[in-house]
Amino acid sequence: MQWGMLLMIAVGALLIYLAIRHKFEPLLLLPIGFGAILTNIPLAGMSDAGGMLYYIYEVGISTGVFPLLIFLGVGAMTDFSAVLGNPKMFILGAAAQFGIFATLIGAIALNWVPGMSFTLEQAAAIAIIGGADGPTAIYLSSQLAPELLGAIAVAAYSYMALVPVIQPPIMRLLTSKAERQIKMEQLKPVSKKAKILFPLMVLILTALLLPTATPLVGMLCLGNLLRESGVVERLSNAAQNEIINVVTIFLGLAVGAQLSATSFLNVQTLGILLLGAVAFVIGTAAGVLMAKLMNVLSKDPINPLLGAAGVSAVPMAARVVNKEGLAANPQNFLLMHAMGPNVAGVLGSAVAAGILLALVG
Amino acid sequence: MQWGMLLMIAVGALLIYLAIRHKFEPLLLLPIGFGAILTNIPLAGMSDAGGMLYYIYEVGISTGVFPLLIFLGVGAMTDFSAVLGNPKMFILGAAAQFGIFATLIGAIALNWVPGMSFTLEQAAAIAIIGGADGPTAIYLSSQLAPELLGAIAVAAYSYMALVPVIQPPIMRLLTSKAERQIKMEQLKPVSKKAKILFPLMVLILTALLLPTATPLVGMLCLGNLLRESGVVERLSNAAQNEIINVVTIFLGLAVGAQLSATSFLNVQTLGILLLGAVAFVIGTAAGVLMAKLMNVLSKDPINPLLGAAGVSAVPMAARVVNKEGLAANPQNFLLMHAMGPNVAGVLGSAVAAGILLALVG
Amino acid sequence: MQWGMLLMIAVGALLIYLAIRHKFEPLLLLPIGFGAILTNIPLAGMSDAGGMLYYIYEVGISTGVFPLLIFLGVGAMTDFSAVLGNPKMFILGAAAQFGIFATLIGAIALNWVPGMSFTLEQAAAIAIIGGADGPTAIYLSSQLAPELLGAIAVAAYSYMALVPVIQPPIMRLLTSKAERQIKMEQLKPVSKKAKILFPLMVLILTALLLPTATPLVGMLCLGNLLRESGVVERLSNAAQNEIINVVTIFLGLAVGAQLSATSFLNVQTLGILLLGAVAFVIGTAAGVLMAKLMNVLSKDPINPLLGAAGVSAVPMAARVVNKEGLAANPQNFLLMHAMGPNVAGVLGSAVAAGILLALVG
Amino acid sequence: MTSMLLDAVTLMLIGMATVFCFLLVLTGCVSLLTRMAPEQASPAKQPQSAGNSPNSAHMAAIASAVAQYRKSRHSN
Amino acid sequence: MTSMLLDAVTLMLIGMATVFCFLLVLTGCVSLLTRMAPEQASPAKQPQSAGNSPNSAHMAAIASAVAQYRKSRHSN
Amino acid sequence: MTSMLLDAVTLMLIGMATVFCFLLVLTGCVSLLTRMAPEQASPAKQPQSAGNSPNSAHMAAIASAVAQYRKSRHSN
Ligand code: NA
Ligand code: NA
Ligand code: NA
Repeated sequence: MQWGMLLMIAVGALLIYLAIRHKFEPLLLLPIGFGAILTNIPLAGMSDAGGMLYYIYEVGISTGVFPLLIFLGVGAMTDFSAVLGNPKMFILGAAAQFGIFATLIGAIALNWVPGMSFTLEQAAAIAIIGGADGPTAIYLSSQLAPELLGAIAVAAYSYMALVPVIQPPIMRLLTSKAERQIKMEQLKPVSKKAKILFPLMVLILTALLLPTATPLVGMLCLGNLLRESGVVERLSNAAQNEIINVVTIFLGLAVGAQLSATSFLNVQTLGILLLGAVAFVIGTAAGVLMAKLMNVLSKDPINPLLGAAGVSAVPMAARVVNKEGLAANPQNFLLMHAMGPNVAGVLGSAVAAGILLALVG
Repeated sequence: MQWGMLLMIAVGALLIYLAIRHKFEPLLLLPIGFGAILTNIPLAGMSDAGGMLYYIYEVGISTGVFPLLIFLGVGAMTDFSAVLGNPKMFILGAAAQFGIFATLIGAIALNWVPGMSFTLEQAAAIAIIGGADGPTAIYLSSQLAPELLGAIAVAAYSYMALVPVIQPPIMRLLTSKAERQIKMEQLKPVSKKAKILFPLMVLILTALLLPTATPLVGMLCLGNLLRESGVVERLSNAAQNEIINVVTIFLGLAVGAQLSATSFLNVQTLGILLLGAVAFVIGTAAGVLMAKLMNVLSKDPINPLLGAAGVSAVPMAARVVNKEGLAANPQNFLLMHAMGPNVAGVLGSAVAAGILLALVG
Repeated sequence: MQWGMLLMIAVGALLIYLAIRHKFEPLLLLPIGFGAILTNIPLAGMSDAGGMLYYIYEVGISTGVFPLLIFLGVGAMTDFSAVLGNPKMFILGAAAQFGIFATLIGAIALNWVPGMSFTLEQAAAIAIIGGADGPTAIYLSSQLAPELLGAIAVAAYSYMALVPVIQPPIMRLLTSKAERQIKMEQLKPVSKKAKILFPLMVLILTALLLPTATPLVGMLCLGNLLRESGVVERLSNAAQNEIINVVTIFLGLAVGAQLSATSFLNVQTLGILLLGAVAFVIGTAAGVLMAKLMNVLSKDPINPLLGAAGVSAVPMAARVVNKEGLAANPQNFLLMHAMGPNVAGVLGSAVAAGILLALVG
Repeated sequence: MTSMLLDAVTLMLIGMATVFCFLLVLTGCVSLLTRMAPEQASPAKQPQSAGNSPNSAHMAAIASAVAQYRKSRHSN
Repeated sequence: MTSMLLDAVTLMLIGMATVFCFLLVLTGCVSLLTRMAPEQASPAKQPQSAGNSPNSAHMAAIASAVAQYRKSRHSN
Repeated sequence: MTSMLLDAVTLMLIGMATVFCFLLVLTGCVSLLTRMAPEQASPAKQPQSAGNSPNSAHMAAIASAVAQYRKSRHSN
């Protein structure tokens, strides 16, 4: 037991090291790592009933409120112009979600491995790592498999930080240099009215097609409406700053507090880490292949690299796409175009989470 | 049922439209409208036990904490110099509260209409719309008639936004052009010491005369003391920004979540909307008539238009007064003078709420 | 009863007067004084079950969360360079804690006085006043003796404000002019890496040596790590501004709400005020004497005035040291050197609180 | 029904009486207060009014810092 | 075990179908939306993009206010 | 009563011992730490300290404003 705790403190320290030294998603991994250390200090009891981390978890995570507030802030920080100016990009954001559902099958298949055992709920919570979106992953696992929350959050944020390592080989493997050199047409400008109506349209579609995705999608849309409406700047700023910053500290601590030795040091965690990597790889590949297909079918040329941005991991994946585009042709700036599938991927994985909640939850 | 929900979603969308397009109190009506949409999405369950809107309502509205925090922020944002420099303006802030109590009688009288039925608690909660002060209305109806909270809040904020439409005809009807041209004397400058002692004096008076108004008045006074003391700028800024902005988002959502079909789509709501308009009209008229009376009795001339600012609706009513004054005489700037009855009206309706809590609650 | 309430309202007004007029720790004493007034208004019921102050107390004080969040902010605002550049200063921060433990004996000894009666828990909570650190005192008394919380907090903050009055006579009594003129060597510069590793090192030491101090020390270290890591400026700013400002308002109000007539107007409060003064005096003397001893033993000269800064009371005590140093020699700037024992004293009293929690709680 | 209406009328009478009483007493107290703590010389007023709107004070401080800094730079 | 795998495969099929369906409908709606609310003349765009970064908008507003104020003062 | 006093004295002894022990160990560890991670070249230091303490930057701006203001006032 003591050894387990010591090991978990080392894991926490490792996360902090990666956050500070290698800038691995520091906003989340630093508080998560610190929470992991705090929760594993024997006799300190910070995660026991009456301890501070216990209260934070009960108030913010088991109710699902903290990830939803992060989504509110993300909505207020997200500019959907890139995808509104080229709506076909939504399809790339859809394709990359294949990483989620393929991983779901993988998690169930892992049950054949002796010692591994995942329920359908757990498999769904693990699979959402493929959505490459932290708050979605935390929200879904708090609802479906809270016992895996710590490992899933750590895997999700770690792989998001590793996107510049994971994605490029797959992108190069699946594309020719000629394809990577394809230049995109200028994005269409988007009117203010369209930007205001967009979050409301998404909300209505969600209500009609997938009501269980309403909490996540709804908060995202509210944040975006606060931003784009132009009449509530105070509230938009509060969502982008005060709310998201404060909640991030508490969310990170409370997620870290789930990294107890008993819940993390087991073979399931290995499975989660493995499946998370698989999810990112498959999602990336699915996005790229879909972009290739669209390039064939569409009359406007589409650079297949853009598909990789569909996994979300905003804005890292878009930057990776840009970098690979520049490597193929120093004049080929893809950043703004890649923001399209990138933000579409956020919506895509929120939709996928809604489906999993509806069918598995 | 489904039709009711659809209609309520349309109501929510209308509120958002009014907020964005016509700038109808957007800080509140946008979140309220969004909350109304969220709560009426079938199967989303955001207002059911365990849903996010449910938690926000329980934590912030049914405890009364959110409106009190808004009052803290309002206090920190309010400069009482205008009324301290001309204390007679308090009397106008008192007179305009007649709108509240006349509406209370009106609500009870509406019980004669077949299908309408208001208890005394409900009548009091509706009447407070005449106070033209959002947080006061929300606080009082959360304590006296939570089942009417949504409709009352919507009516209160809508009519506050409509002040430039509602008030001018009444003001012109009750005053002659000569009266509207009356110029006010320069306001007396107010010392820093007086500004600091004022909130404490109000608090002591409240404690002596009307202890049930302590929560509302106390938070207003605390906010104002933070502001005027000059030694806790950090806290004053927190009250004016972080606290009020964050609470406004949550308050709006939770109030919107009360706009369910069953509680809004009934004949009572029609009654509330009717009574709210009546309350604003009577409050305005009472303020103007009192100002006329004071003009006769007092040796310093008083422009009767100022009475209309006594309903509060800060700062809209003061601007309306200014505009009407300028219409009568392009050199007659009444804005600073109108801020006096305007902020006095905030105190006046908080006092009225205390009375209703004491006698009806 | 009524008279007691009136007297407590006068106490609240006195605290507000001291805060505004004499700048006695206004950030805390102003809200505490206001809370004291609010809670003693008869029939207002703001501290009764269902009242706002009741909710704030239950959520933030009895859980211990608010003082811990203040510590998070304090950590994010504290620059430990001064003590890292001259680690011997930690010893002064240790010596000054003698004020705490001597006062503990004093509190028990006071039981001989007829009418005085303190349990060991109460004595420990009173003694921590000698730590000269507000959140530590509030945290410990919320855990050990919540019935004394109001008086202890008032005493702690009042004496912290009185540090420029209490400390100089003791400092001059125990040092010669020659000693006060001693100049300190330039502080060693501290690397960024050392600043980042320091909070983690403190946390590990706490985990090994004194786990019950983990909550307080842990939050301080987290705040400091957010600050020094340089990768999460958003979170560091949130801890230093939004979180600490908002929590300070609520903490002050809830502490003030504990100042009811029955719990404050008794002979115990007199004992607490007396013991608090004793604690500050003994702590100051112990610090100065330890600095004199170190000056004898160490090869580098140490100005004994620095010992007085070991009680913490950041940054007041360090300023007092600087002033006394300048009085002895107008070229002797001790401020930066005094920040060393000053911040060491914060750690020292958090450690002392951990010991008291472990042995008495 | 009629009794409720009577209640409502009573409420109105007590309510308006209390509101007026409260604000009239406040009027008197404020008059007293402003007479006992009158505004002094004008130079004291400037910093105070700035102090009331802290953000503008902030902006002003920074603006003046920038201005002074530039001035000092040019003069060197 | 095999039944769970079947469940998972079914989930995948339904899931991907729904995701695609949702985002395809959205693609159509957005196309319609941008066609019905097209971006107008360019001058309208400037203030809007400023509105997105509220702080800079703030600064700009203050700066322009100061500028206007000075102008009006000098012209009088 | 006497037994409580004994408890209190014991608490004092254990307490001061622990506090000193803790902070002495910390002193040693920090000495080790600063020796193992010494401060390097000076140019690296400037931007870091500024970036880390945003308020102090603020304060510095204000302080300098005040200082400049006073200077300018005295010189006039
Ligand atoms: Na995604
Ligand atoms: Na009013
Ligand atoms: Na201390």
